[in-house]
Amino acid sequence: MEKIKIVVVEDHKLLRQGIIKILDFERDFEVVGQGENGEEGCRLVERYRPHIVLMDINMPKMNGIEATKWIKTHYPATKVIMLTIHDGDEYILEAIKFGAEGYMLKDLEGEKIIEGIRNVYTGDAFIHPTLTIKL
Amino acid sequence: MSQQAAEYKQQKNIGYKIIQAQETERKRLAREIHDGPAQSLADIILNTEIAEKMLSFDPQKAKEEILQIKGKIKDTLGEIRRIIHQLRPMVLDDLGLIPTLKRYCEDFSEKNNIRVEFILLGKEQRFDGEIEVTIFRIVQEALQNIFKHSKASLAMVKVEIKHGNIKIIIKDNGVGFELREDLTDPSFECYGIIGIKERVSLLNGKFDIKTGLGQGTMIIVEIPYIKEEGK
Amino acid sequence: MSQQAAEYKQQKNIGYKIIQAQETERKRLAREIHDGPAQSLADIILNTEIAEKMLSFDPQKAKEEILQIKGKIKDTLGEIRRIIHQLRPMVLDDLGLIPTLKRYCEDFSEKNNIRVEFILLGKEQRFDGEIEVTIFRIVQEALQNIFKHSKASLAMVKVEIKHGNIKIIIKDNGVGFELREDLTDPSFECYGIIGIKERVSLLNGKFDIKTGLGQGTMIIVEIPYIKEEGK
Ligand SMILES: Nc1ncnc2c1ncn2[C@@H]1O[C@H](COP(=O)(O)OP(=O)(O)OP(=O)(O)O)[C@@H](O)[C@H]1O
Ligand SMILES: Nc1ncnc2c1ncn2[C@@H]1O[C@H](COP(=O)(O)OP(=O)(O)OP(=O)(O)O)[C@@H](O)[C@H]1O
Ligand SMILES: [K+]
Ligand SMILES: [Mg+2]
Ligand SMILES: [Mg+2]
Ligand SMILES: [Mg+2]
Repeated sequence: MEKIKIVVVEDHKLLRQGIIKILDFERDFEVVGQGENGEEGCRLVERYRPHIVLMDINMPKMNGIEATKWIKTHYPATKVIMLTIHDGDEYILEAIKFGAEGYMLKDLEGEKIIEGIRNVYTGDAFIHPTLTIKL
Repeated sequence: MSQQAAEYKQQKNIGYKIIQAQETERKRLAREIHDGPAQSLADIILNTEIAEKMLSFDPQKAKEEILQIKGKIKDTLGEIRRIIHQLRPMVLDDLGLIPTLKRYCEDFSEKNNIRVEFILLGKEQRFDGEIEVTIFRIVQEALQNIFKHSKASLAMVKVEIKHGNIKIIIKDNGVGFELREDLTDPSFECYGIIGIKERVSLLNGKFDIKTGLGQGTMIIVEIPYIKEEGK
Repeated sequence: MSQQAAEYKQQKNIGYKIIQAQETERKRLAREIHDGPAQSLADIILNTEIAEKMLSFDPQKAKEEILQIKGKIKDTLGEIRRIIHQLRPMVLDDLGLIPTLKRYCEDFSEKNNIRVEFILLGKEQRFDGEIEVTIFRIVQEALQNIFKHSKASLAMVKVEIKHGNIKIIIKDNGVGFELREDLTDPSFECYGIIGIKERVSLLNGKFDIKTGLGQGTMIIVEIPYIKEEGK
C-alpha cells in the first residue's frame, strides 16, 4: 500500500509535535518533513514532493498564504490543507481562491484531521465541518 | 485668546482623551481576559485532577472527564479568538481592508440584529497599513454608534476606490441627532466622533457628518492614497 | 511661525504618535495572544485526544498524558497572567501604586538581571486613579528603557511623598546618552520619553532628565496631588 506522504508546516513547536503524534497513529500516513515557516514549507515540498501539506497561516518569514501560492504554482499536484486558528470565512475564501484543497481549524478533532487528509488525498475538498461559508 | 491658542488647548485635550481611552481599553481588556480565559483555565486544571483520580478506579468516568476538558478548552480558545479579533483583526494584516470590513459588517449584522449592507465600488486592493487600520477603526466606531444610539434597523457601509481616493460612507436609518458644535469641542465627554475627525485629519483626509432628529445619520470620509504602479 | 503655531503642530504630532503607539500595542498584543496562549490551547486539545485514545489500551500512558495536559494548562495560564499583568496590573486598582511598583521592580529585577532598588519616602497612601496609572506607566517606560538601552547593572526607583507632591526618580548606572534637543521633537521616532513628558504635563507636573555618555541616566518627575482630609 502506498503511504500518504505528509509535510507539516507550523511555527508553534509543541503544536507541530502534537499534530505529528496524532498522524503517526495512522499506519498509512508518513510524515516526511516538518517546517516552521512558509519558506521551509516550500523547500520541503521541493525535496519530498509530498501528497499533502498541512499549512499554518500565521508564521514568521513567509506566511502560509504566500507559501501555498508558491506551492500551487510550482507543484500543483501537491495538495494543501490550511490548518489554522482563524475561523473567519474570508480566510477560507482566500484559501480556496489560490487553490488550497482543505481548510481546518486547529481545534479540530484528531479523527477529523485524519479524515480530512484522507478525503483530500482521494480528491475531495475538505472544509472544517463547523465552518459555513457565506458566498 | 487667539484662535491658535484655543486650538493648542484643544489638541492638548485630544492627547489627553486618547491616553485616557487607551488606559480604559487596557483595563477593560485585562479584566476581560482575567474573568474569561484565565478563570476558565483555572477551572479546567481542577478537571484534570479529577480525571487523574478517576483513572485507576473508574476509567469510564475518566473518559467523560477528558471529554469535558476537551470541550472546555475549545470554548476557551473561542473566547481567546474573540478577544484577539476585537483587539485587532489579524485578517486586516493578512488579507487587507476589504475582506476585514466585509466580515466585520456581517458579524455586526448577526450580533446586533441591524442589517448592514456592505458595498464596494472600485477594485479591491491593499493600501498602506496606516490607511487600512484607520478606515477600519472609523467603520468600527461608526457602527458602534449606530448600535448604541441610532435605533436603526438598517445601515450601509460603502467604500468607493477611485482616482487615488478612498471614500467611505456609513449611513443609518435611525433617530439621528441634533448636530451641536460642541461635538468637536474636546470638553465634550465623548471621544468617538472626535477620534474619527482626528484620525482622518492625520491622513490629510476629509470628514463630514450629516444628521438631524429623525433623519438618520451619515458619515462621509475621504482619504487619499498613493497608487502603486503595477499593483 | 509663531511659537504657538509651532506648539500646535507639535501637539498634533503627539496625537498622531499616541494613536500610532496604541495601534502598535494592539497589534503586538493580538499577535502575542495568538502566538502564545491560542496555539498552546490548540496543542492541549490534541493532547486530550491522545489521552482519550490511550485510555482503553494503556492507562499508564493515559495518566502521563493527563499530567502533561495539566502542566501545559498551568503554563498557558501563566502566559495569560503575564499578558494581563503587562496590560494593566490589577494590583494597581486593587491595592494601589506603591505595592504595584514594589512588585514591578522585583519582577523586573528577576527577569532582566538588573538589580532595581525600590525606595519609598513618606507615607504609603492611595492617590487619584489617574495619578497612579500615570506614575506606573512612567516607571514602566523608564525601566523598559533601562533594559533596552542602558547596559546598567543597577537601577533605582525612588518615590517621595511630601506636601501634596509626589516625586519619582528613576536612575541607572548604565551607558547614558547624549541628550539631544530632538528627543522631544515629535519628528523623532521614539515615543517613550515624549510620552512621559506628555503624560506628566497633562497632570500639571514637572519632568527632567539628566544623562550623558558614560554617566548613567536619571529621570525626575514631580506630580502634585490633592491631599484628602482624614485619608
Ligand atoms: N448613528 C448615530 N445615531 C444617533 N445618534 C448618534 C449616532 N452617532 C452618534 N450619535 C450621537 O452623538 C454623540 C457623540 O458620539 P460619539 O461617538 O462621539 O460618543 P459616544 O458614542 O457617546 O461615546 P464614545 O464613542 O466615546 O464611547 C452620541 O452620544 C450620540 O448622542
Ligand atoms: N536609560 C537609558 N540609558 C541609555 N539610553 C537611553 C535610556 N533611556 C533612553 N535612552 C536613549 O534615548 C532614546 C529615546 O528613548 P525613548 O524611550 O523615547 O525611545 P525608545 O525606547 O528608543 O523607543 P520606544 O520607547 O518608543 O519603544 C533611546 O533610543 C535611547 O537611545
Ligand atoms: K504513521
Ligand atoms: Mg502560527
Ligand atoms: Mg461612539
Ligand atoms: Mg523607550
